[in-house]
This record gives sequence, C-alpha cells and structure tokens, in this order.
Amino acid sequence: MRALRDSPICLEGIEAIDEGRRAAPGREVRRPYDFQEAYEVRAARTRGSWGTGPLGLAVRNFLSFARQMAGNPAAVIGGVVILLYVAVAIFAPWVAPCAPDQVALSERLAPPSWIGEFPLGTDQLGRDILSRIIYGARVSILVGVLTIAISVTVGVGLGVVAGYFRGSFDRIVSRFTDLLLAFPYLIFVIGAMAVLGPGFWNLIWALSFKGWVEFYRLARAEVMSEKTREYVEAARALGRSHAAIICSEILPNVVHSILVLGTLRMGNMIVLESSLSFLGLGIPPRIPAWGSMVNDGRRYMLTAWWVATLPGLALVGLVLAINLVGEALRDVLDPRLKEG
Amino acid sequence: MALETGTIPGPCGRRAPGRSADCAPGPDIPRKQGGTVNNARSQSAGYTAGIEPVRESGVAAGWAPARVAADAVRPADERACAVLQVSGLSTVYPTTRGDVQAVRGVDLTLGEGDVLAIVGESGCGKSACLLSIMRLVPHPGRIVAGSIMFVGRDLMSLSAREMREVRGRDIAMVFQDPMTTLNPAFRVGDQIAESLRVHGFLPGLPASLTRRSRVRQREMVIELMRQVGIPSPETRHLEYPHQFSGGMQQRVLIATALACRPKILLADEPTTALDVTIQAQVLDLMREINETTGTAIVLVTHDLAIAAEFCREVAVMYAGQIVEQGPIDAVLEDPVHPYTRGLLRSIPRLGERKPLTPIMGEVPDLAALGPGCSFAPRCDVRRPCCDISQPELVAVDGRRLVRCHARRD
Amino acid sequence: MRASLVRGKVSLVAGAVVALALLSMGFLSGAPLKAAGKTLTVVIDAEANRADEAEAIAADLRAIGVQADARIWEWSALKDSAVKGERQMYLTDWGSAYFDPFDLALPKLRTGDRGNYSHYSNPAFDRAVDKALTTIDPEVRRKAYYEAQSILYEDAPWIFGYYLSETEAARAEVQNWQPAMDSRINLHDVGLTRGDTIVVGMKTDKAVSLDPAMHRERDTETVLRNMFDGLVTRTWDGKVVPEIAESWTTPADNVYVFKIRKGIKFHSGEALDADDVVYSFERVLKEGAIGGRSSPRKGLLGPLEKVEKVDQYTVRFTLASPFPVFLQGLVHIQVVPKDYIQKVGDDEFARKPVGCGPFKFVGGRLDDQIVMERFDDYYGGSPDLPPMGPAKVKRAIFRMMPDPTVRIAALKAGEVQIVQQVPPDIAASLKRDKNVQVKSVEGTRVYCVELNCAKPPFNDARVRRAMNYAVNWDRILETIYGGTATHLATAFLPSGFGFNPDLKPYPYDPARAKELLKEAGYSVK
Amino acid sequence: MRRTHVQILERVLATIPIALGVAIAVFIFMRLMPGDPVDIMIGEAGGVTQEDIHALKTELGLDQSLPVQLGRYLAGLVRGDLGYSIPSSRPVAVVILEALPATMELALCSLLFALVIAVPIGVVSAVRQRSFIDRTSMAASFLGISMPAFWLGILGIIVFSLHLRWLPTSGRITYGFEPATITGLFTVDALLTGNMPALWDALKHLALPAATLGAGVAAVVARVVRSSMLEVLRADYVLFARAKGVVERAVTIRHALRNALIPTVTVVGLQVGTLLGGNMIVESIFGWPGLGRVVVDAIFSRDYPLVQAAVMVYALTFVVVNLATDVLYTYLNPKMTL
Repeated sequence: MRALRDSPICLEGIEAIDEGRRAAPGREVRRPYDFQEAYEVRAARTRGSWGTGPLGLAVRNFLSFARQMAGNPAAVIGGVVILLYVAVAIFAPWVAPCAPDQVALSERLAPPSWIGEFPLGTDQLGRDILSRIIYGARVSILVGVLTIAISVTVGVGLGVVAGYFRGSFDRIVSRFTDLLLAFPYLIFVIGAMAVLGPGFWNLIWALSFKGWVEFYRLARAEVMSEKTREYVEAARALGRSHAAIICSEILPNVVHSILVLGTLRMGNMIVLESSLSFLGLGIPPRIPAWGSMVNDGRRYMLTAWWVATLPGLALVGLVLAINLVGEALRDVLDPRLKEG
Repeated sequence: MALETGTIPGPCGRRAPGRSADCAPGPDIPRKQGGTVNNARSQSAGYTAGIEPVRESGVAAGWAPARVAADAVRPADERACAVLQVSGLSTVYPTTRGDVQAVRGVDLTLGEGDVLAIVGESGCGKSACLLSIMRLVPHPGRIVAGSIMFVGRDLMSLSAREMREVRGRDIAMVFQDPMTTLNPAFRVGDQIAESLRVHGFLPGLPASLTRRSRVRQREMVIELMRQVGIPSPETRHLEYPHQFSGGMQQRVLIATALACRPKILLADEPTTALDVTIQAQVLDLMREINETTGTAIVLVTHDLAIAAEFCREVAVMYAGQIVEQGPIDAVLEDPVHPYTRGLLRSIPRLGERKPLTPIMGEVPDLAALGPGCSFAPRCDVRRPCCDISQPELVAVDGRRLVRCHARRD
Repeated sequence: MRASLVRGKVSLVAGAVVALALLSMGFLSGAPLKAAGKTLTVVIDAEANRADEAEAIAADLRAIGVQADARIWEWSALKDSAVKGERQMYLTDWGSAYFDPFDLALPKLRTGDRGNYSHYSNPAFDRAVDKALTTIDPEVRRKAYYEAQSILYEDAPWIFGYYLSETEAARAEVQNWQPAMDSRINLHDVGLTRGDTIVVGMKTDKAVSLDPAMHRERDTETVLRNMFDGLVTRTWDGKVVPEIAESWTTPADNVYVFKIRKGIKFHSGEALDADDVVYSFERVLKEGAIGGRSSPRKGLLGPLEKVEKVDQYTVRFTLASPFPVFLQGLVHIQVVPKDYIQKVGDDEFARKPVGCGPFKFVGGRLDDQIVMERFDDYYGGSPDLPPMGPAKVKRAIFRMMPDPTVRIAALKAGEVQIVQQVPPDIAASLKRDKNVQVKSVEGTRVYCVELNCAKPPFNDARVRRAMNYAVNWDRILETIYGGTATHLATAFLPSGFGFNPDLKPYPYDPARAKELLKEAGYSVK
Repeated sequence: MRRTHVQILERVLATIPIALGVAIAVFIFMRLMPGDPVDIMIGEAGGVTQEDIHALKTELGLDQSLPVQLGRYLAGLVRGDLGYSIPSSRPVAVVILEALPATMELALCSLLFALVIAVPIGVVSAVRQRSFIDRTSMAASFLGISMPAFWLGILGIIVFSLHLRWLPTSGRITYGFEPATITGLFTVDALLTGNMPALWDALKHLALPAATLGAGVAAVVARVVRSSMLEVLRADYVLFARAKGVVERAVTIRHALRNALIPTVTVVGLQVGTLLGGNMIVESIFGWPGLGRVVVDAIFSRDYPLVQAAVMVYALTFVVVNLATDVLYTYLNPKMTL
C-alpha cells in the first residue's frame, strides 16, 4: 500500500502522476525546448489590459484559460457536447416529445422509426425512449455531479488537514481509508444500499461513501509535497495562520489535480449506477437514468436491442465528452503536461 | 528567415582562410597545447597519457581498431579544420497561435578543438539551435531551412539511420539537468555502456550477456568514469542516478557523451543546475577534455561569466538570431550590439558598486515578429529604420559580426 | 503569480460546476403533483424484477389522482421494513408447495402469521381457515375456504394480483417433456432423439445443497429430485401418486401407514427398506440430527410426531393432529440411505450424495453445473408416471444460468436442451423457432401488492377496494407478462384446494375507485 | 536482499491490524443490514412456528448478544475456523476454496488480456500521438470504460455464441474436459498436465468473460500507459538517449516504456483489486462459478459467516496484490524502497 500512499496516483487510475511530476512544479526547472510552454507563459504574462484588481485578474485568467481550452480541439468538441447535454437536460420539458414517465403499455417495445411517433422506439412499459434519454440526462448528470461534489468535499477536506498537520489525525484517517479500500467496492455498495434503503439520495450517499477515498489520498499527497515548498515556508515565516496558508497558498495549487480527477471520475460514477441497477438496487423506476435504462433493456437484448443500446450510447457520449474535457483541463491547468 | 545568409560574409567565409592555414585559434587567444589538437584523433582513445594510466590491452584492442575502422569509412575531409559548419539554420515550432520561429537563420562555424559559447536569455533559441544541429528538434518542431555540414557531410541530407550513427559517435550532447537526463531506472554503468553498444564499440544484445563481454563492458565503463573523475568507479557504476550528487551526475553524462570520442560536444547549460563550486569542477573537466582530445565544444549558457572563463569565442543570441559574435574578450570589453551591452550591464561585477540596470521589456513573441529588428522595442539606441527593416549580420572591426542598424562601422 | 493564476481559473471552473449542480437539483423535483388537501400519496415498493409492474401500477394510480411512486428494494431489506410496518404498499409473492391454501393464504393472511406482511387481521377469516386446517373432511374444508375467500374479497387486504404460467422451453430433440406445476424437471421420463446427454439451464444462481434435507429451496429440489425419490410424488399437474411407497392406508385421521416397494436399490448398491425411510424422516424431524444442525425442512411435515417401522417394508406415520395436506408435504421429503450416511457422515454425504433416484451423482459444483449419470439399477419409478424402467438419457447436467438472455441464447445455440423460465417477451419469438418447443404450465405462486392494513390510509377497506379497482391488471398482464398470467380474485389459487371459481376478480373500474376514494375523503382527478 | 525480506515480513505483519479492522467492520456491516438469515433460509414455508425459527437461531448462535457473537467469530478466525454457511450448512472454507480458483483464473486472464491489448495500444498511441490509431483506440477505450459490463457481455454472447457459434455462452468448462486438479485453475492445470483439449476448451469458455471483464481494465491501462508514455517521451533522458544514437525502437521500449510502467504498475495493482472484487456482474452473466457470485448471493441471504470470510479473502488478496505491486514498483523504480 505504500506505493499507493506515496504516489498520488488516482486510484483505479485514469491518470497517473509520478514523483517526477510531483516534484517538478516546485523546482521550476524550465525545459528550454518546450517552446509552446515558454510561449504560453510569456503570452499569459503580457496579454490583456484588464487591470490588476482581483476581478480583472480572474477575468483575465479565465480568458486566457478559455483561450487555451479553445485551442484544444478535443476540449472544444467535448465542451460543446457537454453543453449540448446540459442544454438538453435543462430544456428537457421543451425538447422531449413525451413525458418520460408516461406509461403506454399498448405501445411497448416499439422499434425505432424516424417517421413514427417514437423516433427511438419505446421501452418495456411503452415509454418513449427519446424522452427518457432526454430526461435521463438530468438524472445522470446529477448523479455524476453530486457524487463527485460530495466525494471531493469530504476527501479534500480530510486530505488537506491530514496532509498538512499529519500526526494522529492523519494516521487514523489513513488507516480508515486503508480499510475502506480493502473492502470490495460493489459488496460495499450493495450492503450500503441494503442498510440505507432505496431512493435517489441514498444512492448518492452509497456511491460517495467510498468515492472520497481517492480524493483524500490525492489531496493528502499533494499537500504533503506542497507543504515542503518555499512559498509555504515563506508564508509561515511571515506569521500567517495555518488556515490562511491552507486556503490561500496550498489549496489553489492542489486544486487543479483534484479538478482533473473529479472530471475523470464523474463518468465512472454515472456508469456505476448501472451496475447497481443490475444488482437490483437502482434508482426508482419512474426516474429515467441511463444506467438503469441499459439494465432494463438487458432482458430484451435478443428481441429489442434498442432498449438497452440507445441509452448506453447516450451514456458513452457524455462520458467521452467529460473525459475529453478532463484531459484538456489537465493539459491546460498543468502546463508541464502540455502535449507537443 | 535565412534570407540574409547569402548577402553577408558569413563567419565561415571570413575565417576559413585563416583557419585553413594553421588550424589554430585566433591569435587573440593562445592555446595551451596546440600540438595535441591536430592528431588527437589518431592518438586513439584517452585524453592524455596522464589521465589514462592503465589501459588493459584487451580494452584498447577492442576499442581503438573499431574506432579506426569507423574513421576509415568516412569521406575524406578536405576542409578538416571546420568540423561543423552551420548556415542559415531555421527552426520553427508550430503552436496553436502560429509558428514560433525558434531559430532564425543561424550561421556557425566550429573548427576542430574550438570552444564556442552561445549566450542569451531564456527562450532565445540557443537550446533549439543545438537540438537542430543534432536534428533532434522535438515534435512538432522542424528545421525549415539551412545546412549543417559536419566534416564535409550535410547532416540534413542524411537518412534517419545515418543520422543516428552520427549522434553520440561524432556529435554528442550534454543537457542542462543531469537529474532528469539520466534515466532513473537504469544503473549508471549501463547507461554509459549503452553509448558504446549502440555504436558498436561493445557487442549488443544478446552477445552482451556473455560473461566475457560483461567483464569488458565493466572495464570500459570504469575507465570512462575514472577519466571524468568519478571516485571509486568500481562500485559506483552499479549505482543508480539518484544515488549520485548533481556534479557526479553531470560527470556521468559527460562520460556517456564522450564514450565514443565524438568530434563535437554540444553542451546545453551543463552547469546551470549545479552549485557554483561544482560548476567550476565540471567546467574544468570539459576544458581538460577539450585540450587533451581536441573535441570541439559548443557551450550554451545564459551566464556570461562562464562563457568568459571557458570560451575563446562567443555568439550572443536574441530572438532566434545571432546578434553579435566574436572573440570573447572583444565582445565582453567592447560590446557593439545594444542587447549585448544590456546583458553586460545587468550582471553584477565583483568590486563594482554601480547599480545594475536590467533590460526593460520582454522577449518578443516569436510567433508574431514584425518586419523590423526584433530587439527594437527594448532598444535604447533605436532608430526609425529599426522598425522597418531587419538589420543584417555584418562584420565590424574585422573580428566581429554584429546585427544592428545602429552599429559603429 | 502561478498560484493566483491557477486560483483564478479554478474558482471560475469550480463556480461553474457548482452552478451546474444547483441547476440540476431543481430538475429532479420537477414532475410530481402538488400534495395539496387530501391527495392520497403512496409509495410502492418492489424488488427489481417487478419494477416494471410497479411502475405500471403507479401509472394507473396516478391516472385517478393518487400520487404514486415506485421504488426498488433489495428483497430482504424490504421484507424487514414491511414486517416492521414501515411500508405502505409493496409487491410481494408467495409460492405454494401443497396445492392447498395451507401454505399460502394461511401464512400470508392469518393474524400474526409468518408471512403476514400486510398486518391483516380478521378473526372471522382466522376462524374459517383454522377450521379448514383441523378437519380432513374435504367438503367441510371447502366450505370453510369458500367463506374465507368471500371475507378476503370484501376486505381486500391486498391489491389481489395474479399467478403466472411457468414457461419452459426445450430443444425439438427432447421427447416426452412436460413442465410441472411444482417446477420439477423429471428427466427420468425424458428422451432424446439425438445424443445421450441432456443439459438443463437452471434459472437459479446456485443449488443450495446436495443434501435433500439441508435446504428449503425449490430449484435445489428440482435438481435433487432426479437423484432422490420420495415415498410419494406428484404428476405434473399436482396429483399425489405413490413412488417408493406402493400404497398407503389411513387407519385414523392422524395415522398413515405406507407399504414400501420391494427391490429398490440405492446408488451405493444397498437395498432400501423401512429403516431408511424412518431414518430419512427422523433426520428432518429431530433437532440437530444432521451433524448437529437441524433440517430447515421440518415445517413441511406439519404436526408429524413420529415415524415407526412396522416391518421391513411398512412404515407408520403418526401426527399430533389431523393434517389434511400431509401427503402433499410428504412429496418434498426424499429418502436417503441410512447405512451410507452413518458410515461416511453427513458432510461427506452432502459432497457425494447417494439416493435411489433415476440418476446418480457424478460431480460438479453447486454454483456451476451438477452432473449425474443414469442409474442402471433403478427400480423404475412411479407407475403413475410412465414410462417405467431406467432413465432414457445416459447423462443429465444441470447448469446454473441466472441470466435469462444467456439461457435462451444457450438453448438456441444447442448448448442446453431444456431451460427454465422463458421470459414472456422472448417466448413469443422462441415459439417461431423450429428447433425449439415451448410449453407453459400453471404456476403455484401468487403475486400481489400487499397493503399495510394496520396504518392509514390502508386501514380503511374502502381505500383498499379502490386500489383493487384502480389497477388495470388485464392490460398489465397482457403486455408485461405477455398474456401468461391470470388475474386472481383473492389469495387463493385455482390449482389449490378449495378455490372458488365463482368469485370473479375485481374488474378495472377507475370510476368506482374514485367514488370509493372520495367516500373515504380523498381528492381524486 | 536480506533487508528486503525483512521489510516484506514487516509489511505482512502490518496487514494484521488491517485484517482485524476488516473483520470487525464486516461483522458490524452485516449486522446493520436489515433481514434475518434464518427467516430468509426458511423462505415461504407454511406451518413454521416462531419456536422452530428460534430453535434454528439458537443452533446457529444467532440468539446471543452481538459482542459474544463477535468474540466467537474472531476466536474462530484465529483458530482458522470460518464456520458454516447458514443456508446450506456447508463449511465456509470449502465454499470459498471451491470458488476462489475460478475467480482467480478469470481475474488473471482478464488482466493478461487487458495488458496484452492495452500496453501496445498505449505505446503506439503515445508514439503516434493524434494519429488515426491514437484517436480510434482512445475512443474505443472510452467505450470500454463507459459501457456497462453486462451490456458488453450479452452483446458478446449474442454475437459470438448465438450467431457465430464460435464460443460457448457460459460456464467454465465442458463436462468431461476437466483437467486433473493441481492448482484449480483449469488453464494452468491443463498446461501442467499437457491436456491440450482441456486447455482449448477452458480457453474458449474464458474468452468472452475475460474480454468483457478485461475491457474496462484495458481501457484504463491503455490510457495510463499512453499518458505516462507521453510524459516520459518528453523527458530529458529520452532525448538524451536519442542524442546517444539509440535506435528509436529501443528508445521507446527500453527507455520510455520502462519508466512509463512505473505509474502503470500502481494502476494495474489497483485494477487487480477491482477485477477480483468487481466481477460479480460478469460472473453472473456468464454463469462463472466464482467468488463474486457466491458473495453477492450470501449478502442477499444474509449468510453472515460466508460474507465475513469472503470479504476477508478479498481484503487479504488486496493487501497481497498491493505488496506485490510495491515489490514490483521498487524493482522498476530504484528510487523507491519498500
């Protein structure tokens, strides 16, 4: 477990950061060949006339950030797709042809047909799959956002405190996370759902309950490495309080890796919901969620492929977009990793 | 950007006659052991008899003949003195905002045993220049123009395979940060040996698995390590890079680079990452190598003091171009280009209490250069014509080249 | 510089994420109706496999102005919560093994009984069913059950549901195959036109045990019944016929005397006699009789008090009180070899079971496949279930295939010859496949929607009746269950004893439902 | 070397508190779950009285207070007695030992499958960054990450078993092909005994589940290899290797991949945990007789002893895999010590 604890590698990792990368920001060793980077840094410094106030800085930074993101085609595509999903989610009542929970048993399992009433067909209760996919965007995005938000809040909160102060708090929480990690995830979630009972919020809690561990580890490792850096020592020497140092010096520097991990994890959480549905612990059947829709359709794969496959494709699209943006975020927020 | 190459007398054209006469450096800098330079190659391996005390016959037997054989296949070199002649070298890096012109028409000539310094601010293209010479410009950067003549062969026309044979064997390179330049996963000795293996001085796999070749590899590696002054190489060649100090790591790098006795060593800020005392040791080592083997050295640095101490000739780079070039003493004592002057003013000197004056402004955007002199926005002797046309590199007082409209002719 | 740069970007991005989260929170609480006045609000709880049905029921209730939402539970958690009285309306089901309300309506609806998750209590009903249970006169029993059904119909403690036809399928090369009402798969009678190995795709995840006394699960029994025979057995439609027993008499209401067939051999070669029969029953009856553990099957025998050997081929069963469904319960107890078990011990017996059935155990694993081979010395089985003689196929394999799609795919691909439980939607297309035969048989399991009769709103019989009128069962059964299900009037099954065919199920009548709800003081649409 | 051994021993000893913690946690966790194992075991029987149920409970020791139960459970653990499964009354150790080889075989094969597929894809994608192959394989990896395993599995069965008839739908081996038991892993046993028909049959049964389970892992590994390769390929030592004149292939494999494997190993180590602990869905689709299915079933039937033991097995496997990961990590990364 040592390797896990010492290298801030995202668990089940999509992305990995080895020691070299961790050490690099502190050492500020500029690789002279990285012209793009030199260029970006310089460009970021000289551009703009937004003034030096905090708002001006934020706006300028955001503009530069947005410009960099705009320069990454994958990010643009991903961003547009996400916006599309979010827009569809927000405007679902206007976009969707039917109510997502309108049961019409006489119309069940109608195949997709572009000219018919149900362009993407109907499910086993005769509900319009297109409408359910559209409304499902709300739920699935919400599942992803909420679980990640909870995981991040808890994980980063504990991780920063543990990494900064170390001591017995760190030891206790870290032991606890070891324990949680050793517990197989699905078994854990099944049990948690049985204890908590069904319901949307219980699902969110069950998913988040272990999700925070990797944020904890990442935050702790990053804070431990940040803490040794000069600027923190300088701030200490200036007599600033621990809280102030954590909030204004350390957090901003660890937040980008958290953000990246968070985006990349969000997709996983949306997918995980389907596994729970498979085990019979999903969200209420009236609420359309893509994961449970795929599971509903599982029984009809031989006779009505569209019931499972179409929501699955919607899911893939969103996860793909989130991951594209996540990787672009990583590239932009962490200039050391800029590709090319 | 290499348009002006043909229009001005390049440094090579100017200096070639003098060189071809005696292959000696300029009269202004006397060489200590000029005699060793010319026949360094034929002397087989070793920097001097003095620092290569024990040479097992087996080692030498395997090493020297291979070396000779390699030499034999090279085209006969008529202009032996100019080991490297770069002209009109231009390199660009495409970025999202356009092409960054990292190197803009650089001309360089390096005689056998020469030591040239390239100085300039960060990001002025000095490192890119070295990488271009090695044809190792990282993707997506590429060389767009120019020729690189190495002992009569144009490196630009070589196939990838031929170029690979040149790298490490004929032209070697040392990087800025030894910590990141050595592969953390391999033993130091293996990394030195790899150089020898890829160029055929040691058998490659699977022959290297035999005991005999392992013994030979060990001996050669220890010898090389000893030559660069690493203490107790017998044990240390089995250690990993992180177990070495920065200075020792840099020595390992130099040993690796020099393993195949290259004609040219390109050193990219070799001392920047080191402590000052270690810097001096490393520089001494490099000087010694230069003097004993005649390996020509191009030293890239942002530190004028190092250049002054180490080199006979200096080229000042700004925004991808050479703006001033000449013998080190002349350039330091009497800088002509306003940028060089600015550089010198911004360096503290011992014993002087003058306030330092930094150069105002920022390095220009290499992706969006105007038609005029690239230094014009920061220049204190700026003239109206500076914004309109590029100055060209012209000879000044016979020994130097300067790229400035406001130069003294 | 760097820190503030990052901070700026990050705060904006984080802000965007939070905004998105807040925005999306509103989405979820979008659709439901306003809970104004006395709208009836119910939560329908179901297991995942009946989620569709629950949602359809919810839709029907919503149509008359009840605010209904379905939720999915893990079964044991739901049951626990329902028993504690925390739930309102929950989809449950209960299977019957006796072809009698004894193990269906009684445990489900008698006051305080084990399965009474609806907390229903009506002394009149209790009296009626108790009467039916303590007498053995069929006419008296039938009358008592009729009365109980009328009471139930009026009280409507559940939304009465339906029973399913069990649809099974076999490859065309399987002969003389007939699914049974008690889910038994009798491979003894089955032949193959091609090959000599028959593979059965079981719907269960695993068989619980190989010891016929150490489980209480139907699918396990389905497998084991091919290795073990009982004193009596059933025809596919539920009639009790002799198997190991040649015949029986009932000298008193509470005494049964069985004559055992001679010449029956166990797979181990020993002959079966009264000692083995007595031992088999004592193993189930006595506490801690199986390696210190008690058999969970004891309840199947009702008030059975003692089993005695009369002579080598005669056994007498004495019950504490008359128990009219005793013979049906007897079907579920299989005879095991006394000497073998006493020699090798119970654990070893559970690893290498030995019975006197048509197939002997060869190998395999409970959660993978269980392999049996024909027992050539088989006595021939029940004369009421022709053909007699050893089994026709050489080898029988039961494979655990919990996923229905995979089961059907394996059947179509010819990997298995018989599959359990064909989903209704696939059955239709499977019937068109020339290589496959599909057969259905009436099930013995009641599916219903239980209501918590102890708490408002369902402590009011009018509301409960309204619920019964409000659900369009015909539509649900026709579509979701592909017409393989039959709506029930009460908790009694037509296959069971004492079913009143004249009692018609509640019709779909939303107007009547609304009327009743209004009467009970709820607003309707 | 001696030092490493001592360190490994220390690490093994350090797992004892974790094991104890897991043991207590799973005990509490199971007792928190609503539902009564005896009631579930008895099921829908009629005529069962509360006395019968209580008698069964007494027999199983479930009527005692929780601390007593916990103490007996822990004492049993120390003695190596895992108890008996409640519904089937089979010894828990037997049930687990029976199921474990299948789970291990599936996990190892999917891991192998994932690595064989993912590492080359990751390397090629990094070397040919932004090329067609890069984009295609990365898109495919998103599909692997985001499509639920049961969908992929059923699709595989419909395509390869039903329509093409290449592979069996489910199960672990065809009856009659079982190799002699040595390790319990059919493929390994078949190899050891030189039983080629058994090997072929076992591999055919393994193909679909291993691919389904491995797809997600392959996707993750491919992405990690790609991103670490991208980073490593930009490292100075790779440039330096090129400057030495090392052949490009050797630069990629020897210098870059070797270092890119360091973070990959950690990720793969974590994936093994996922493979072992998250495969109940694949096991249940393919009727694979593994531990995942056993344990899910045990949870649903509140089979306390079985769940407790199975979770301990998972936890210990996790710890062992971690230790192995760390040893490998130390080997790959000389900077690290255990």
